[in-house]
Amino acid sequence: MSRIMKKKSMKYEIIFSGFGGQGVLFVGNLIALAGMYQGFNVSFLPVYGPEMRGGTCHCTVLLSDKEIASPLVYEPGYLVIFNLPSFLKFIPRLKRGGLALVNKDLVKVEEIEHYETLCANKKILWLPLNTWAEAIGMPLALNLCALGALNKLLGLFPEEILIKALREMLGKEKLPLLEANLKAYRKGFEEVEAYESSLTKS
Amino acid sequence: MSRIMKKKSMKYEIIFSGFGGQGVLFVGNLIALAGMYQGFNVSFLPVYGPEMRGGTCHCTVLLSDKEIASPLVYEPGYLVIFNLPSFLKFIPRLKRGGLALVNKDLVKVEEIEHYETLCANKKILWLPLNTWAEAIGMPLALNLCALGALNKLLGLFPEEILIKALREMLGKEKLPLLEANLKAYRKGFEEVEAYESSLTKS
Amino acid sequence: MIVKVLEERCKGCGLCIEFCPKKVLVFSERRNQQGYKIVALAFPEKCNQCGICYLMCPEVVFVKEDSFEK
Amino acid sequence: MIVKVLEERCKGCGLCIEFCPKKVLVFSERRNQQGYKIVALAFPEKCNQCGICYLMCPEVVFVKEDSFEK
Amino acid sequence: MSQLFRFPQSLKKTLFHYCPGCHHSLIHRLLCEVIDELGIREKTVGIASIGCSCFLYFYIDVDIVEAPHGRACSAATGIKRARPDLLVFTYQGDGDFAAIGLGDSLHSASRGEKFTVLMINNTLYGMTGGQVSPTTPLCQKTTTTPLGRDPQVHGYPMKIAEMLGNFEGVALSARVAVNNPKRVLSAKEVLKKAFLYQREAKGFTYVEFLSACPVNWKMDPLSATKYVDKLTEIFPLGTFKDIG
Amino acid sequence: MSQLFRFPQSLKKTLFHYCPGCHHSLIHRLLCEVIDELGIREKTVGIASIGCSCFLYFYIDVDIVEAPHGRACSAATGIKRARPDLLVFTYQGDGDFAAIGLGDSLHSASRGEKFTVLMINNTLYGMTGGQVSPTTPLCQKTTTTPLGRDPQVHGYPMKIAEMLGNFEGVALSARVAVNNPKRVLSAKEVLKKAFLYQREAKGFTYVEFLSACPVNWKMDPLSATKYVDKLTEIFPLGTFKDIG
Amino acid sequence: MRNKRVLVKGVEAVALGALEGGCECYFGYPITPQNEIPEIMSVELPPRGGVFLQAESETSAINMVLGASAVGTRVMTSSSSPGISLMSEGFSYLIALELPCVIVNVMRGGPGLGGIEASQGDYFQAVKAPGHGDGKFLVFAPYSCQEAYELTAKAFELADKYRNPVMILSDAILGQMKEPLELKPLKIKKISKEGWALTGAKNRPARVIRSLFLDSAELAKRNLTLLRKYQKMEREIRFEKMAEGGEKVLVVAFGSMARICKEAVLNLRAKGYEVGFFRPITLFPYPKKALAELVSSQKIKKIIVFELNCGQMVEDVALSLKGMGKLISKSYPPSVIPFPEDLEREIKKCLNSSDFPRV
Amino acid sequence: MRNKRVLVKGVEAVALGALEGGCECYFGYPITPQNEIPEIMSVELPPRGGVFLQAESETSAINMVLGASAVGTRVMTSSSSPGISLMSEGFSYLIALELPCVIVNVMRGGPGLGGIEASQGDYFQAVKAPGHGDGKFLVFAPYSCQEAYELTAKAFELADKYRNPVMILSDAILGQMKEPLELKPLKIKKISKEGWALTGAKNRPARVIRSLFLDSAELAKRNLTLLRKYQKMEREIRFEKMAEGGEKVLVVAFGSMARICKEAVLNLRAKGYEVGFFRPITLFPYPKKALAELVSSQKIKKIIVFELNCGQMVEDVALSLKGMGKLISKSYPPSVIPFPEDLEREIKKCLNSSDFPRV
Ligand SMILES: Cc1ncc(C[n+]2csc(CCOP(=O)(O)OP(=O)(O)O)c2C)c(N)n1
Ligand SMILES: Cc1ncc(C[n+]2csc(CCOP(=O)(O)OP(=O)(O)O)c2C)c(N)n1
Ligand code: SF4
Ligand code: SF4
Ligand code: SF4
Ligand code: SF4
Ligand code: SF4
Ligand code: SF4
Ligand SMILES: [Mg+2]
Ligand SMILES: [Mg+2]
Repeated sequence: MSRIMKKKSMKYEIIFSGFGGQGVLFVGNLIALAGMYQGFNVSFLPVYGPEMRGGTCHCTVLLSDKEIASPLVYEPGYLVIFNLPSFLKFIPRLKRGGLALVNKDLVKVEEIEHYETLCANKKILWLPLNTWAEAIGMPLALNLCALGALNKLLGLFPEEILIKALREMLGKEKLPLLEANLKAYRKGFEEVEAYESSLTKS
Repeated sequence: MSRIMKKKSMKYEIIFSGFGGQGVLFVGNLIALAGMYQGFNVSFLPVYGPEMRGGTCHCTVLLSDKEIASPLVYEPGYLVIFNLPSFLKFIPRLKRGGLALVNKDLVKVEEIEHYETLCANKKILWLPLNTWAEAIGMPLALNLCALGALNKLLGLFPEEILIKALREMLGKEKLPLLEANLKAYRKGFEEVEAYESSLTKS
Repeated sequence: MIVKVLEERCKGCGLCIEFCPKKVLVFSERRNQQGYKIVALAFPEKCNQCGICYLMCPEVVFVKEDSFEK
Repeated sequence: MIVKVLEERCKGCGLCIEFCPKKVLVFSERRNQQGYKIVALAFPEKCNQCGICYLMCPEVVFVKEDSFEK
Repeated sequence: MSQLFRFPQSLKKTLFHYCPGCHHSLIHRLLCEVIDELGIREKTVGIASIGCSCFLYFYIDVDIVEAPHGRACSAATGIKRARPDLLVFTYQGDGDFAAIGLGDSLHSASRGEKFTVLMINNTLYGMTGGQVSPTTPLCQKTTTTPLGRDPQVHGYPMKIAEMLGNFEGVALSARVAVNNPKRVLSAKEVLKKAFLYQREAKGFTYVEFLSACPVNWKMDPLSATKYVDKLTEIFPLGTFKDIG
Repeated sequence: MSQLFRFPQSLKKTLFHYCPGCHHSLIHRLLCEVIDELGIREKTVGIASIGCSCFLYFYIDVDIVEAPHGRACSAATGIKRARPDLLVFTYQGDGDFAAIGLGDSLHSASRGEKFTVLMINNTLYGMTGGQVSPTTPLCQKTTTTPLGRDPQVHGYPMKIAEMLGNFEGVALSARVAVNNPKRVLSAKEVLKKAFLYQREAKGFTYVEFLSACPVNWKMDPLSATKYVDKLTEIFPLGTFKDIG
Repeated sequence: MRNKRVLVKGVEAVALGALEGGCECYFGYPITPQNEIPEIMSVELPPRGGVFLQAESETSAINMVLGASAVGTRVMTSSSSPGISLMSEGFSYLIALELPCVIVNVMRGGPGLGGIEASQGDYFQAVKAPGHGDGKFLVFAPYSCQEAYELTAKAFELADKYRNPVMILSDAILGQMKEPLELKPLKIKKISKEGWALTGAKNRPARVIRSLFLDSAELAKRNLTLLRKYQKMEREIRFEKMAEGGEKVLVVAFGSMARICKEAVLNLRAKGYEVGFFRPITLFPYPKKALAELVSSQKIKKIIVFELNCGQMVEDVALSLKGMGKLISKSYPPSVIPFPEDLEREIKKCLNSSDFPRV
Repeated sequence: MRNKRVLVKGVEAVALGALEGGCECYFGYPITPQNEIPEIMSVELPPRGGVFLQAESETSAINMVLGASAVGTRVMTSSSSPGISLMSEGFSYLIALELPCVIVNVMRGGPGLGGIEASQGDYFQAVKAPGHGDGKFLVFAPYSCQEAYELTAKAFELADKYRNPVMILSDAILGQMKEPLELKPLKIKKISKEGWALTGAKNRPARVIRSLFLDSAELAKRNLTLLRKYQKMEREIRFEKMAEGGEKVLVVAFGSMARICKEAVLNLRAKGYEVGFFRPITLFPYPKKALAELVSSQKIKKIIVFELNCGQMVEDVALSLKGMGKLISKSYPPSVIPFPEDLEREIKKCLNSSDFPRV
């Protein structure tokens, strides 16, 4: 037993959640694919809401250097939250000390009851995802912005790997969208970079 | 245990067997119905041959003054045999000391291999059923002739009961056939009566 | 008629008798193993080989010998 | 127009706009809770109450108030 | 036209789950208008089938039972035989009625069962993601005909309304569309007639709606609605039987 | 006419189990004559269906597989798709093809599957003891229509050959009878054509035989054969589609 | 006054029982060996104002049943093995929709088309998986015409009581044999369906009968409700036993096979052998407790299960006994039916002479 | 050279496995959650000279399979619960006719239409009664994309080997989740069908493939042959176990549920709890012996069975154990799926602290 516990394993459990149209499943799939290229064991589990069309949806992505047994996890270490219902549903499930990236354009602290208790012992990073996405002229690419931010924070894989995964995901037909997606990714990445260095500076 | 064995129960196990067109199932059903009217517990189990049309068929009729469990019996006490295949199939299954009424018009002793061993300890009564039936101008009613003979031998029920059962079986549509059937029944009955009294005389 | 009558196949339906244009065929008194009355050629000399009996017989009773023995 | 626009029902399909013979309707910049752009009467005065918007709207957005409140 | 701008009484206020520009909900409204106008809400039983419209009961305010995929006509037969006094309709997709359900559907028609079928023909399986259906036009690409429907492989589109026109038990067989205001109005008249015939126990009544499925046709709502005009070239509108 | 008095090569010598005067066996013989004349015995696969003819394989000397009741056309589709070089036929009763099998049958026709159907229409379920079938004439008594077929209860007889005539995928649809010598000969010609069309991959080929069932019609063989004439008034003989 | 006694086939007894149970509608498709049921229904129902309709297939028949049940009528269908398989999607829906009906399966010997002689090869299908997705129904296995009549009638009441289909599982022996039936009037309860049946939304909100629940919590709740209902059905458990003390061997069988076994057991008992007999009449829910209690209280050492299949019910017996006693499975692959004499021999073989001296 | 790794859904892995296994024909009817299988097949098969055909129903699909199998091609179909029920007559025929094929069931939560989330509610149907009349087939329950790929490919070989259908039983979790799949070439044997397939009676007597046997002795013989074949299939039994000694509690689960359980078990073991794990990979034949041996050899005291249904596989576990150990059934009625954390809690609850001190 002691042997097993000594070696700190590297395992990222991430839930992405938002509206149907916010690219939740795309970004989850993308990070899993990039994770695989990076050499992780990965799993990606999409869950569609009860509505056939529209509605909320979420997905669970696991990246680990060990075999992954369950693709489901109740208490993820990371959350990427795109809208309010997702915030309310998943923040309670975030691990103690876990980190949530939250879309501050659609989730307003004022609208959340018992915010303090809800988020006690949890790190919340508020990101204006819609604003970023609109700033680069890609209002739908907030998912990639979030991914940029997340990868800056976790350092999961280098950009080449992401590009490889993105290419694969877009396929021939949608390849022209590569640059735009990349731009969004970089936007998120750089914003967090700037934020972090601002922290270091201050 | 001894109590049970003391009271001799009345139980008749009869198998009728012949070609499809020989009225095997009709006569089996009829005797079961008459038996019921007479107050017996009865069961009637038809078995159609593997052929859909034509072919041989047989049925098992049980009449008993006790509850009948199995409607199937391997070793019947009585057989009514209308043709050769039936003879070969069922004689081996006849109980030791059991009685078989055999249609001598279609079953010829010469055609039977090992006749002696086959019929050892079994009573065979040879009846010219086709001849009797033709004699009364009802070539198809050999089944009723056989029933008359059988009832004369076993004394299962009086003629009124048979008439009641026959009426029921024929239904409204075929009621006109009642007299003819009865005639055949009586023919069999009387032939055996005559035969028995001839025995007594000699 | 030069054909064989495969008596064991006959089921006594009477279609051949009905359709034979020359009224060659009748039921005999004999029965086959299946128990059916067998058809017979009452007037073979009248037969014109038209083949109608073959055409109408549901049991393929009327055949050239060599075709059955194949 | 004397009818109520049940904005929450609108899915922004644009059929009403297309078929309105008087070109009364346009998309507004507002979005409803479902996230769809809501239709608005840009020129209510031009409306002739023909009912075509009601007929073509798959979401029953255009209705008389009393009929919905029933 | 009294119905204009009236939210039908027998339509529930729930928001529809259908995609933007889908004709299913428009047809729901027509059905409710007809039920209201005939005043039959309280003696009507509907059968919801399996397809995009499986949640029919969330919208139409009459007694409704769900039937397994393709079996709506048999369930309706059971209902109508048991309770001939009720007015009974089925609401079925082209896949439900004409693929898995073809046997049930045609036998009901042939027996002249006295209920009304609303068949929503969007030429593919909406609910399961756009696979080929018996009514998919030749050459149309679907998720299971990636190169387009080839008659040598997937057969020919079935013309159900025409086929039913030849059945003795059928009292009314018609194909309508709802892709312009005039057609909406006449579709409603045909549907009303179907219920009237049912009330008079005239026979099987069948109304086929050509219906837009923007999502699986991969079109915007407007183009999809326009495209229905194109479909009428393959599936002509009209009444193929009307025993009057 | 070379076939006259020739016991067909592809007919086994086993005695038929059919009732006296049943047309099933006559049609078996015709089928074998056609197989012999076309010389296709060695590349033919037959599908036996469930009905009085379920023992087809005891008589016809070609490779045969049994299909569940009503599914012969689907099984044939599987065979023909997998091995288009084989000649494939189904042999089905009216109950098998048109009652439980209607969906399978019509979809195969609509897809234009390239096999041949022999449909033996004796207007009822022979094997199970004479129940009503989709092709039972009005007023005919059967074991489940004790008062005769009433169209208000049991619906109208289906005219399958006519119906198939309207299907695009169908190359040949015809109804024949074998109740007199001329008809026997022309039935054979039609059946031969069906196999020829199949060989040329022209489409679905369907030959419906009006067939006597003396036992369940409660007639002697001769009357039953004559009664087929009467049936032709309801089910006219002829070719309803022939793409030539 | 004495009730009328008639000599009928098992399948006729089923039809008569259905009429006694208040059956109003029948939908079915012919299949041997149960064609007498539709044939009788086609004669008897219309004059009583009921409905008889021969469907074009088993799939349509079961869905006609679904429709008629949804509007509150007492309805039944009957078929045999292949037809029952075709109905299994429908069964699952009926269970999910909580719609009562009576289903008769007069089994034939499978798999495939098989043969038309007696078989018990559909035991598992009936009790473990009548359809997909965890659905269950009450299954009765009558073993005499009288029981077939009474259980079929009762089945209509219980179907309504539980709002669930009930199956009568029979076979060709019971189906085709004739024996006397006392046509006694049974007190079958009418159960009001006003609370749920679809009759037009008059003076009440419209009703919905559905099985689609895309919300997983809702579906799970529903499945729990159904599960509890199946558990409640344990109240209906019926069985017959013959073991008053001292038996060391217990014969277990159901349906026709139980008749043949009973004959053998009675014969052996008459000869002094200590052989008991247990016959489950409900196959689902299975009389597990009763069987276990019997075996443990009587200290029975060997349990022999006879079936006309490749070994199915023996699993429920094993699950009941949980290791108690020595379990022996005697299965007769369809359709060779053993005679009572054969069974006597088999039972005797199992009697280890030292354990079971002949008295 | 390293094999290609791709990130795929379970259902895609099944389709890729089928292609690797030599699948030549696919017939099926759409149903969620497995539509990716026909969609992939419609793209992949025709260019390889194979056949893809969307049938008009599940009943026709399974009978197209029957036809294609009879002429000797490797053929498959896929569906989900209600569609599988509709195929059950066809399954019974395929078994009776001894025709090989591969059937995929990506279960949804029933009964009826139910929901599209993960469920294991069709366990009984798959292993006890895929159709009427005693028929059985090999059932594999993969729990990862890799296993789905490999078992599906292998299924084609085993189907041909036993001339019997083989089922891949999966669910929406495995079906819809993506994980890396190593596309390794598998050595799937081609098995000659020249001895029985229908290819035209050239230079040999005509062949008949049939299931109707009206002679009861003939039918019984045939059923015995089939029974022996099922027994032979025990050679194919596969399972995974994790219990090297000292475990006092054994967790048993299959398919997706086994993944969730494994996570819980690994976590508990890491924390020092003595918990073992057993996962049947073949559900029929069930690894009864292996399970019993494990329990008896390790002196395991408690066995917990986790399932996403109302309690089905627990019966096979009970039948394996015959009373050994304390059996605990933890069933989750579809479709609320527990998290590994929930299971950890459940397992701990079962650990009686005195028996199982935390080390
Ligand atoms: C027995 C069965 N097979 C398949 C399905 C899956 N299924 C659900 S809806 C559907 C087809 C829907 O198409 P259609 O009837 O045309 O309705 P639409 O969604 O296009 O309105 C299918 C195949 C099912 N639910 N049940
Ligand atoms: C699924 C199923 N349902 C019912 C049956 C019983 N059955 C056997 S043949 C048959 C109908 C036969 O009628 P038809 O197809 O017209 O053939 P015929 O006997 O008249 O030649 C039926 C209902 C069956 N074998 N399988
Ligand atoms: S060949 Fe013609 S004439 Fe001669 S017996 Fe036959 S039918 Fe009569
Ligand atoms: S047609 Fe054939 S079967 Fe009929 S009587 Fe003539 S020879 Fe015999
Ligand atoms: S009523 Fe007519 S004119 Fe007015 S908005 Fe609607 S469509 Fe336009
Ligand atoms: S037609 Fe209806 S849903 Fe569409 S844009 Fe207009 S109001 Fe909105
Ligand atoms: S998928 Fe098509 S049919 Fe279904 S709701 Fe969307 S648009 Fe309508
Ligand atoms: S029952 Fe009818 S169809 Fe069947 S063999 Fe007899 S006559 Fe022919
Ligand atoms: Mg559709
Ligand atoms: Mg017929």
